[in-house]
Amino acid sequence: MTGLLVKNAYVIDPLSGVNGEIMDIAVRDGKIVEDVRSGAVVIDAGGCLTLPGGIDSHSHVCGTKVNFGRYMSPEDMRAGRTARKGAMHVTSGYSVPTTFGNSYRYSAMGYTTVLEGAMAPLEARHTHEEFTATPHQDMLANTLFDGNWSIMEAVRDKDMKRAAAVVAWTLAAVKGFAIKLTNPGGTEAWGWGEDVHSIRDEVPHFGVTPAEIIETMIQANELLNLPHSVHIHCNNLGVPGNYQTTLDTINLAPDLNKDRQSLYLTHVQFHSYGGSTWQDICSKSEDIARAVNARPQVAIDMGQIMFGRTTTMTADGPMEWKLYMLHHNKWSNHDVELETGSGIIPVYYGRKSLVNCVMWAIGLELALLTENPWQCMLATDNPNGAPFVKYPEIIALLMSRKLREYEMKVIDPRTEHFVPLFAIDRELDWYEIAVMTRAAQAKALGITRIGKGHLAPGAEADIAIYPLKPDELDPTVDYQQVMAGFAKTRYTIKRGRVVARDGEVIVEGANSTIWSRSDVPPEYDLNQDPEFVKKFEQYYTVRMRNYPVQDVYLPRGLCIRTEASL
Amino acid sequence: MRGILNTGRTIRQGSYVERKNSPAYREEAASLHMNQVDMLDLELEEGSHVRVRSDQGAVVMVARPADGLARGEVFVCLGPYANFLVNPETHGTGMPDFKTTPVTIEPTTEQVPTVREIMERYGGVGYED
Amino acid sequence: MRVILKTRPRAKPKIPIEAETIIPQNFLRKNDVRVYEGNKERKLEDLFYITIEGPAVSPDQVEVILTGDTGVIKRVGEYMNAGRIIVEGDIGMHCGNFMSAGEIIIRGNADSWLGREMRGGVIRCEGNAAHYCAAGYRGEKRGMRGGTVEVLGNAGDFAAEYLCGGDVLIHGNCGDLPAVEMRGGTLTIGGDCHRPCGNMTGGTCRIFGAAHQFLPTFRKNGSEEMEYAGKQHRMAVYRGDVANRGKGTVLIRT
Amino acid sequence: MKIEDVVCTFCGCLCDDLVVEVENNRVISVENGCTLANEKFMGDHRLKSPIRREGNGWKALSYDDAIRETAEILLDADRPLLYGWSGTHGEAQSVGVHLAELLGAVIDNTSTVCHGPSIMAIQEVGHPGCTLGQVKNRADVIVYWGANPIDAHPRHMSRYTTYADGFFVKEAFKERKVIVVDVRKTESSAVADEFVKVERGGDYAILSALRAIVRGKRDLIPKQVAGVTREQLFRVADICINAKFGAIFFGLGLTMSPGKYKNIRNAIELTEELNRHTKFTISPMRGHWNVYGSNEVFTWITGYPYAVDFARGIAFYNPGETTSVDILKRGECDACLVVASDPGAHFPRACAEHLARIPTVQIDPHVNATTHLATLQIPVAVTGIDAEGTAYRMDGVPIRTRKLFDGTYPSDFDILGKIYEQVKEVKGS
Repeated sequence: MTGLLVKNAYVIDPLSGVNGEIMDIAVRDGKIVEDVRSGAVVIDAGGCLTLPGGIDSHSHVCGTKVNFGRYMSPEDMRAGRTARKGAMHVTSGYSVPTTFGNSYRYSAMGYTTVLEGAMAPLEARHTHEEFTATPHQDMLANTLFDGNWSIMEAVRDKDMKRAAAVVAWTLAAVKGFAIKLTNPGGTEAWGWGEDVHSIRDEVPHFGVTPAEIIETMIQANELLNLPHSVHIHCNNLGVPGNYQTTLDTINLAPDLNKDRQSLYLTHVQFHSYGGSTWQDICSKSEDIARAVNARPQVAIDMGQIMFGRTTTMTADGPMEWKLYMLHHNKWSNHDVELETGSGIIPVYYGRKSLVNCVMWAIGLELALLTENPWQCMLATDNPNGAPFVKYPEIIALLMSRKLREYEMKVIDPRTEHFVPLFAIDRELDWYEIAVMTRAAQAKALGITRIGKGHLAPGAEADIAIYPLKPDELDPTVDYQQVMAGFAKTRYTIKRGRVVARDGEVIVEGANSTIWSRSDVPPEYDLNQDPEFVKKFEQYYTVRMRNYPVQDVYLPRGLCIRTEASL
Repeated sequence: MRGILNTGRTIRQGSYVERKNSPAYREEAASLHMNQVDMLDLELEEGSHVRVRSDQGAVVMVARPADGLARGEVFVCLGPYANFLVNPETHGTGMPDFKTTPVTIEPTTEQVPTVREIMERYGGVGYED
Repeated sequence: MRVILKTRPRAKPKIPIEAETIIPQNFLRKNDVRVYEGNKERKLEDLFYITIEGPAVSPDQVEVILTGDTGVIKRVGEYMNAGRIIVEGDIGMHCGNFMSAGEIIIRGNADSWLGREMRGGVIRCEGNAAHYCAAGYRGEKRGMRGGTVEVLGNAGDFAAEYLCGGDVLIHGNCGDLPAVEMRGGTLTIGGDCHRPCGNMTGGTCRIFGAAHQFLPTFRKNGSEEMEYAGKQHRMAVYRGDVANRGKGTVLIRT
Repeated sequence: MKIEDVVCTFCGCLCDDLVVEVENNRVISVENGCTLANEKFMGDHRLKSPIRREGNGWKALSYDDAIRETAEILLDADRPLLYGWSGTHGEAQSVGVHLAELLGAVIDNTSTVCHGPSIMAIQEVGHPGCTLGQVKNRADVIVYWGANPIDAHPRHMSRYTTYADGFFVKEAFKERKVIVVDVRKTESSAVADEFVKVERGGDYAILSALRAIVRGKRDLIPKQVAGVTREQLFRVADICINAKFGAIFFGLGLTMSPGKYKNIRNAIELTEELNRHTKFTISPMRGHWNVYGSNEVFTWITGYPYAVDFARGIAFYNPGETTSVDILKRGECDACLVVASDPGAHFPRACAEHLARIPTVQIDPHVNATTHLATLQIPVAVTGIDAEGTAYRMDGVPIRTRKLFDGTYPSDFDILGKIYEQVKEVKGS
């Protein structure tokens, strides 16, 4: 392969300590190299903003519940329909686009790696099938353990090592990337139509609490030396007054890892509510941000909402039921035996809804009040807060107080009394945005080691060149250009190959699926554990031998292998 | 006699579904299950041939008594014999009225066509393997 | 301006023509109007003899007349917002979908989804309308939201499904489940129908013929006099559907 | 050779615990399977080679010729219909969808005459469901509505419901109540604790009445609704409300009866209403072993589970318009590719007649009714026997089917892939 040379790039590469240098980037065989021979294809970036490929550390794009969101929403498919064109397949959908739709739109925005936020192990094969059909991003799957019977039994028995063994077995079986806890304990309770309401509530029948599950899993995660930390969707999502649960959860996190956080809290906007009813709901972003600022061992993502219609989907079945009771639109629920649950409902976030305005403000506040951008990532919990195509608008809002003021004039005027946003002057700079959209994600996910999120020699040549000239633009004023620029790269380069130009994907994709495998000593191999095998055959409805995801589902699998400290 | 034709799966139909040209399949798919009193009325015995007619045409089947069917209700497992009679109207839903076809039933001495013969009547060319 | 579109003979006359481009505003300028015949994109003149008479400066001065074998032409008048379309014979599916203003007159029968999710304007069908007359889109919570649909003949099943606003008037009979999921607006049925107003949560449905298999989940709520077609009728009033929130009104001639 | 944990590719239960013995590229015994599974695995009635209709007879032809002719037929058409798909693996379905988008075809699967109405209902009100193990481990009330599992899904009751012991239900047969609702007595209704016999076409009214009862409007219910007494309706409602975990399974008795998807919608809304009191789920009894897979694959590629029309380049969906029965009835399509299904047997007469009028190519292992209507048939391997690939169980659980031996037939994926390549060559990239 002849090389590629990106010249005159305005590079921000936070992980390499580069902040706005005009430089050339050489690429060979899909990797960044020191230099390339003459004869390389040359791309003149012309001083445009050049960043490592974008990484979404929490998005719902592939798998059973996402596809069910599509399945149940022909009205959503009416928007965003495009015909087959060049290398691009037909696409449909706005809030839950088809897999190719997601992939092309992410690619147009310069995103090259996406983590699917919730994969039920029993249905992992489905997620992997859709990963293959999302061809322009390397994909990773958070694997759900929130209602896992074997985990809860290990927690009850205070057997942290057994919990680790269950995680190791499951991740290896389903080719998952990291531990996800969605409303831990709550999804099991939902099997009976119930929920848990604090981290100290007991899960029916199992005699454990969410706090115990969380603490055990954080420890187990580090015993397995997994790249990412435990990734948690806290209990009580969307409930007024839930910030206390979130603070309680943050307080559970020990500092166990020098390279990254020990607990990743996702879509924290949905978990930062004060008040006690929908009438007096208010922002508690300051309390949350204060806790995050004081604890380097946690990282969060925003879970920003944006006004308009979207579809909510989560493994948090009971939450979706509550939301359905408010919206009365349509409601899907899908409980997964021995493991987890899920729910889906369409929603509309309106500027006329005070509650929605408060939610909108909280997301922004979290990003603006978290001092260290490495601790707060930009995400909408796509599509729950908004479809990811809204990211450029969010970037603009974070960079421009002027744009925020403009918005604050058109939302419900009472909002000001319930949120601190109106008093926040901070405007993020290009560097901070680069951190919050790729570098922090790579670090938080633990994938810098495989060359993600940076542009140093040896890194994967995932590069986004935006039609933005930081030297000539004032993002605090020119927010329209910022939005337009982040919406469509001039070039998106994936593993050294130009995959998208000016918003159009020009080649067939060939992504990788990144998964984790922790090698455990034989005595912790559950394949050899009679009790585990027996329970499996008794209570699951698939045979244990038919459960693991075969290698054929990961045509370009990329395994991060670790040695467990058991 | 007038009746309403209901269709559905049966385990025998399912068993022979990959051998649609076999006598066993024909026996099951061309069985018209009826209320016994209706059969008496028409002077039918088990195995008697009947001509079943709907607004789509008429096909010969074999009468069989069935428990659990009220008078005027007849049942044929899903397949080419039942579908000979089903109207393709879907009411804008894509789904025909497979369960509620008005039919008339009369005794006949005519033969029950094979699946192949039905398809030939549709304009096809029979394949013999 | 008058635009007369007369169909040309086609080799495969049963293949539907997708003609959402046939709306008055598209003839204002000499646009390159294209339609689909099956999976082939065609120029309008390949499928129609086109005659244009007189000028127009705004779409409301444009009248489009369709004649010939028009029964398989779909989406005529979709998203129309001004002007008039007259169909001399039958029209295919989706005529007047999402239209917001203007007028469509159909001298013959209309196929299914006439005026689907209509926002405003007037549709008058002098023959029969097939299924889902003045109804909604799959999965969408709101069907027709405004305007008027009048059918002089009969309508098929699911007439005015998800009706939210505007007036639907079927002078003949309706099929099964008219006004199912109805939320607002008014539906008037001059003739008979089956199982009207299932799961209704709002709006008013008036039935001047027989309502067969009326559902058990409506509560009788007095009676009133009402005029229809120049005659006074005694109407039984029902509220329902109580299987749902039950805020709709059904009036059935006694 | 004995192979364990074999996946049965007959019905939507997708049982994966069969033990199959294979000798000389033939299955010689099946353990754990139902009658349907035994017939499927032991069956040995394959079409030997591709065949082509010539005048009033048939001639064998090579795979290469058959593939080329199929591509030509499809490329010549202005409104091709690609129908079937439920009897093959997901990988082949995926090629089929891409073929349809390339051709500007209509692609539809067998849901269209099965649970299509269930999908339409779900698109209106959603779907409170769960995996089958959730029912097995928890449910104390089971409702079969318009479904006859003993005939259509013979092991459904023993693996997942009536007779399946679970974690919270140790002795299922004693602890579970089973309600069957149907218009006729069936083998399944015979094992019910409560059989509700509904008048034909009365399901919608019954469901509305039950919803009203659950909402506390008992005073409004007349003495009888569609042939069911008020007392029985109250009793059924009470059983459901007092359940700890209830599960409704419904079949074609609801999807094919007058009102079609509105029946299902009403049943889903009843389920939702019951969730205000307790835990309740509802699930369609999907027929073909991988019909749900075809819905899944269609959905992630096109956004719609079935009946997708690419005529205008974009994907368009509208059951009643873009569904196979309607397209055939109206005589719209001018070529048809049938894959892994038998519309000749399972479509109304008028639709089958149109298939005989147009070039129809069938890709299927067996001689079936459609064979006689077709112009060309290409035999392929049977997924789950001599081909493998992904299937989705009726509850959405994906399972990889096994190849038990290397046969001589190409798979659906191979054949469709070659057709796709030839079409792509003509159409440009």
